[in-house]
Amino acid sequence: MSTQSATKPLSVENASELLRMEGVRKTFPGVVALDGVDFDLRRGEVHVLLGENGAGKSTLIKMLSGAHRPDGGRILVDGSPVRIHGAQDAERLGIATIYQEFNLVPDLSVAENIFLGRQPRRLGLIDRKTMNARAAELLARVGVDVSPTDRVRELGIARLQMVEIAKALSLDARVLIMDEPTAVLTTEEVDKLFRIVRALRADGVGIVFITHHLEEIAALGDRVTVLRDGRSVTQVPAATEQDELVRLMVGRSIEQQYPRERTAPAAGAAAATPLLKVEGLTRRGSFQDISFEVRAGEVVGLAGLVGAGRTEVVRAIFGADPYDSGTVRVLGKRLPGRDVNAAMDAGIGLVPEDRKGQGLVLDASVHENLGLVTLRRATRAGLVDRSGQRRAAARISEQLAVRMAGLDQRVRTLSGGNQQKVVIGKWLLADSKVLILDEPTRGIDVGAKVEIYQLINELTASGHAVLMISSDLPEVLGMSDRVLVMAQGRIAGELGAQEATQDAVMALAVKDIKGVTEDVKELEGSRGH
Amino acid sequence: NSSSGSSDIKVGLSVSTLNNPFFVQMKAGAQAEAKAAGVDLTVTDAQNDASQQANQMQNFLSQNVKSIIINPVDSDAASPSVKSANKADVPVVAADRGVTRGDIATTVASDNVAGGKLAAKTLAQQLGGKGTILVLQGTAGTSASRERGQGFAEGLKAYPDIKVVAKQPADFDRAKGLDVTTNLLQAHPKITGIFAENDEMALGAIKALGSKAGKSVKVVGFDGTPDGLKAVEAGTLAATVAQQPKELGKLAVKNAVALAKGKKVDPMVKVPVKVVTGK
Amino acid sequence: MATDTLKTSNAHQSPKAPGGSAVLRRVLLDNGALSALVVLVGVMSLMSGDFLTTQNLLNVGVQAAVTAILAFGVTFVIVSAGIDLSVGSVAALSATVLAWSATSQGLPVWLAVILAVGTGILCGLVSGALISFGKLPPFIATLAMLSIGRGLALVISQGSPIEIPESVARLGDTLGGWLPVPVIVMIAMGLITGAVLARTYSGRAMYAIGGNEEAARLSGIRVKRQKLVIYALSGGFAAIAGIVLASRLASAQPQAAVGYELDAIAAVVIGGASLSGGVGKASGTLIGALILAVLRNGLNLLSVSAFWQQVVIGVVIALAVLVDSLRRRA
Amino acid sequence: MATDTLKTSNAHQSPKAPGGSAVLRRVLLDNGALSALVVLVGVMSLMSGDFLTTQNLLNVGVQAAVTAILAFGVTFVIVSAGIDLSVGSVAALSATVLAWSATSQGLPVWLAVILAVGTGILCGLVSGALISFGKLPPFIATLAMLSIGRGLALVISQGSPIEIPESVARLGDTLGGWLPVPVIVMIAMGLITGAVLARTYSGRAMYAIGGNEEAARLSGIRVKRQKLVIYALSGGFAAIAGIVLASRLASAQPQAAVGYELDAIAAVVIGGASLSGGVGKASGTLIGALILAVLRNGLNLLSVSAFWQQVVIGVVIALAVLVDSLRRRA
Ligand SMILES: Nc1ncnc2c1ncn2[C@@H]1O[C@H](COP(=O)(O)OP(=O)(O)OP(=O)(O)O)[C@@H](O)[C@H]1O
Ligand SMILES: Nc1ncnc2c1ncn2[C@@H]1O[C@H](COP(=O)(O)OP(=O)(O)OP(=O)(O)O)[C@@H](O)[C@H]1O
Ligand SMILES: [Mg+2]
Ligand SMILES: [Mg+2]
Repeated sequence: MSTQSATKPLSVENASELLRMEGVRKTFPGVVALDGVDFDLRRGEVHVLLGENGAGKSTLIKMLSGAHRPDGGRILVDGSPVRIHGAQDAERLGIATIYQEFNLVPDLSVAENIFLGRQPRRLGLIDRKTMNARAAELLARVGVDVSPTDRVRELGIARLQMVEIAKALSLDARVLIMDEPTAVLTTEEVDKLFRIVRALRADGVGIVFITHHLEEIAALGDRVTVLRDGRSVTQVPAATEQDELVRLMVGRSIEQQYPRERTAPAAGAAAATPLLKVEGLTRRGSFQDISFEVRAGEVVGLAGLVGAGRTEVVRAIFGADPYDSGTVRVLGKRLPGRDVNAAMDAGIGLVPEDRKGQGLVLDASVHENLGLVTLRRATRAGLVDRSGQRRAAARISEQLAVRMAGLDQRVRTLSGGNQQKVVIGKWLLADSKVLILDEPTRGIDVGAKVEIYQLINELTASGHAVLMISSDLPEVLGMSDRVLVMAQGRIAGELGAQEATQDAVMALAVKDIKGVTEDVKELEGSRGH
Repeated sequence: NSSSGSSDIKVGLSVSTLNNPFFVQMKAGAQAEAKAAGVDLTVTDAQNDASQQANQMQNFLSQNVKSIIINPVDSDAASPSVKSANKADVPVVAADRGVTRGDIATTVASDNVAGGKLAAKTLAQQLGGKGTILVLQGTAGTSASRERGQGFAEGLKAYPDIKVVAKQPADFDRAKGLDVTTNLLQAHPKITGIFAENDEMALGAIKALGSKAGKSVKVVGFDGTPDGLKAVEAGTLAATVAQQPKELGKLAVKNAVALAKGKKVDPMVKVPVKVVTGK
Repeated sequence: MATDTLKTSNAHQSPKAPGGSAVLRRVLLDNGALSALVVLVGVMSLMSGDFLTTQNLLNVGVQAAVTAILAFGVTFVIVSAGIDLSVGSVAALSATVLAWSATSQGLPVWLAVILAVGTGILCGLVSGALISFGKLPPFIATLAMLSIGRGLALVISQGSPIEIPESVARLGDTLGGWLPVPVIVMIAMGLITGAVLARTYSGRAMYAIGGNEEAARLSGIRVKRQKLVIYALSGGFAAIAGIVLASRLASAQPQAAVGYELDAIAAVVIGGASLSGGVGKASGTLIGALILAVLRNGLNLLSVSAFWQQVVIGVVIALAVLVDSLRRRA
Repeated sequence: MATDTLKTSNAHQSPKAPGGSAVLRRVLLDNGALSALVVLVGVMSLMSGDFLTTQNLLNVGVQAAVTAILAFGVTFVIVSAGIDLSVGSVAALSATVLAWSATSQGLPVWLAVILAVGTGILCGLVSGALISFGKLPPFIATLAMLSIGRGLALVISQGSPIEIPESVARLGDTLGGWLPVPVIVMIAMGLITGAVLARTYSGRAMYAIGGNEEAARLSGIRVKRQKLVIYALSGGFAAIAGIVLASRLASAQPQAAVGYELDAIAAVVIGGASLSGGVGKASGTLIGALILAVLRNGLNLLSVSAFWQQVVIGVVIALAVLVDSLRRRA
């Protein structure tokens, strides 16, 4: 049982209490993830869980969803103790969960994923018509433009998140748990999501909300419980100052959230050599006529709405996907298309947006993952310098403050934010001339973000360049020297650091570029399959 | 077309398996005879699978062969195929093994059960009527293993002083014959004889015995394959019950061609087995 | 998780081309292996005059039947990202149980058939239990069952074939003098497989488990229970295949169907399923089984020498799937 | 990737207890299948007095050798999430090439050996090319190679065993009158496998490819090229296994090693590797092969009846892996 009486006075005995956790403990081999946590949720409130990466937020909510069983402590629903031993138990109790990591089946349709395990049936057989119709309603409600019959495999990461939200809504739950639902969403989707959440709150649903975007807390939340190192340190109202929240969470205050040190002054910028030069890059149905350059010492931001095609452009540049026409040059040398190794040899690196699918070998250790990109460099006469790799891994994980039991921990068992740090870490070790970051700080806590920004500063200071995609607009604005805005597969405009404001970027992002309508039609047509 | 050359006579031969040098030789004999007679012989390998053999028989009928030689994987299982050949008026010759039901024009065979008995007798003579022996069985459930084993057991009844101390399967395979014998020698180091249900296993056993083979331990095999005969000559294999696979194949084709030409043949053609011993 | 954006790009590549031939093209594209089968049939017809006759095509159907029925059962397993190596042995065991109980023990035929199918299902349940509760890898659990099933068939039959009752043997015959019963059984089992996969809760659960087992569990699917269902289905199908096989041979052979598991799995994979789970269809499996049967039949008709036959079979299997994989990229 | 961290977590469970038994416990925990082997050896020693003799244990070693060498090669493939069904055939083909070129064609022995190993590597390269460039599923590509390899072995040998040169046959003998050469070869190949997996670029790439192929590709590993290396290694190991097998028999058999692929895969999986890739060790594979060999040897010593033998083998395989899986949970 917990000795943290500090939280006790706040948890008023309340008739509207939906759920209560008392002294919940959970240990994993080598880690105490939760060490006597208290938490409660009332009807019609948004209760925010706040904490650093690895503080235990996801572990806590997994006790409620039936994904993990607590080692100690109690869970009460409507005042009576319950056991939640699996997804069925949670469903029966009216608890729906959106996990931090997607839980979708790639080769099934969107509708089927939404109703997975609960498909409407007629005469014992799946009733696809009803299922698709109900899925279409839900998708319209969350406001995402995917068809119920689309295969999930073909969706980008933001759409996956929206499908997860639709899936959770389909349960009509009394308790809705959302673990970092906004990490991959752009401002527009976040607004849609907030509207939905507020409506649910008005209907009396209790919502547990996890986020690393502090500005969302005041906008949406009612109460905040702060976790640190597996303990609930305090509970405060959502209106608490951001600086205070940071201090509670990290244990120190953070001076400057976006510490960009612009290395190349505006005058010198033009003179600096273009490290990366992209001209007329086109892939039919995806992106058209993409041209831009990135110069040494620069951070170039790539902004746009979900589906604008940013990910696809950078994957094409990196050689991960093919393109139809156009050229990519690094230091004047043209790269062959569809050849990752050529791109890497020329000095390009890519931190992909989908860490689980494309970034990590989940069942390998932290050490192995960190050494993956530099594996070839660490090889002499066919043999890998394992101890050298280990030293490098230890150094970078310390720099990024990866919270782990040790370098041999499996990456799968790291917290989401710490997994993301590993993906970034392996590319930081590679020392690329042009590092492309696709949603690099997704799920990373404020403290660690600053560390990553510092590392970006170090890179550019030493003459390297960074191309950064982020759906977190303040981050793009705060860190970029220039911002390129994409809309509907084209570059809609470029903004200098001074002119780049939220409004300016958004204006470009939603701009309907003339002549694009046909491409859009084509895109829509192809989606029919 | 009876007058002109018989080159347009098609004969089908379905061999139970070419996994075994015995049947490879039978096939060779058949092909030699077919060449001599100028007929078109199609050989298929059923890979010891009765249903694949049924498929191949069906396919022969689609090809309009004039007669079929079947070397059954299994005597019972071949019956339905033979019946359908009867329905299509295509005469069938059974080679090496009989077919339980259906009209077989002639069976060309050397008797496995009789061979087994002969093997028992031979081994007993080599051992002077007493001793302890091992039996290496073929693949469990195959007719060759069943019949040879049965014949051997029956034959051994006449020699009460010979005791079988272990009976283990080695799947007609030389490597398994070697391993199984090696293992059995640990438990029964004093044995004086081994009967292997084919020469391949016998050759494996000889390897396992090393210098003891042919001296303190007498090995009797079955089939009379070229390697087996060589071992007999070298004195490591005491004896093998030699069938004459080439002769068997030859006679089968001879009869099949006769049947294709509408001639009458004997319903039973025996290919003699003979015991080949060193001395 | 998934998202594998690799494949996204493919799906988007041929946005146009409607028209008349588009339907055929669509069918060919939709069912990968079909084009390979069409090519194979075309080549065989050109090379052998005996191939494209009604009788021979019916023969091909009969010859495909046992593999196809086994493969249908294996489709469930593979869709759910498992593997079943035991189907050949279970088929032999079930047929042996049928023949033994009806012929040696004198049970009524209907009871013997139920017993045989029950044996198959039981074997599947045991494999399934080892996999879900014992956490054995499917490869090991079903490899063990392969060995156990074969052994039990030998024990029961004492190593000798057993005759099967006349009424069951008629299953190997034709209806109305031309339509082979095995082909009817194969089609019926195919339809059942298609319906189970596409329309039932268990069928959809198979895709979910195969695609992302963790997601299936967190969505409330009782994964362990479904795995029991999956392997029981596979065992039941194997039993039916065993009965069809025995009926064709008029006897149950303890050594029947040795190695058929590889053929069955090959049929499923040739038909477009992936061994990593989540994809697969009954129609694809049927086509896969037909490809194998056409190949063996054609090689017999062409009188390819027995030694070369295996080489040719290997080459054609590789080519067939290559055609499919290249076509998919084109 | 490597380090089998599943086990790491276990290793953390007893952070204290540094005493003497802790080391043994650590070793047992670290290498799952080892406990199963220890139990099996214990039971066999109790049941048969002939089991625990030096000579018999050496026999077990010899009998494990061919499977183990094949399985080492297959370990590379399975770690990278592939499968190789062709190893038995490739072993037979390589041995046949050796015997044919040395005996029938009169080539010098060293050249014949190089030719044989080259044949194995070539077979592996063909499978690998079909998989990386043809995008065939490994199951299909290597199934095709299984058939092709066996067919070519039959074609070359005309279906009959061929004697091998005396100098090669000596490989099947003992050194110093007691140490069997096959055991030495097995240990050498095991050490090579361990070193390749743990220390080389290709080895680490295998774990990465098996764990997440897309992530490996995007991290700059040349996945296609590495797959060629992987299957070539498997083919080369199969060739060596084939030579050892032939040397023991003093002749190359075209039908040797039929079905050994399942034994080899079973050894790898019993040894703790996962067919979904990313995990596996040379030591585990060795133990897996030893478990199978001990089992067969013991059954012979105990004179279990032929019919029951397969049942017992199946049950023991399931139990062995069950012990491991239960122990891991405990
Ligand atoms: N299955 C597991 N095995 C071992 N350790 C685990 C496991 N799951 C979580 N952990 C550990 O528990 C701790 C808490 O993780 P959790 O996922 O709850 O963090 P979090 O607060 O959600 O962090 P983030 O903000 O990064 O998502 C971490 O140190 C993590 O490594
Ligand atoms: N409406 C749609 N329905 C289905 N798939 C779509 C749709 N729009 C885009 N896609 C596909 O989704 C994939 C990626 O979409 P995503 O949202 O990641 O686009 P992005 O602009 O590249 O990403 P982001 O801008 O969020 O970084 C692409 O393959 C794209 O073709
Ligand atoms: Mg988390
Ligand atoms: Mg994106």
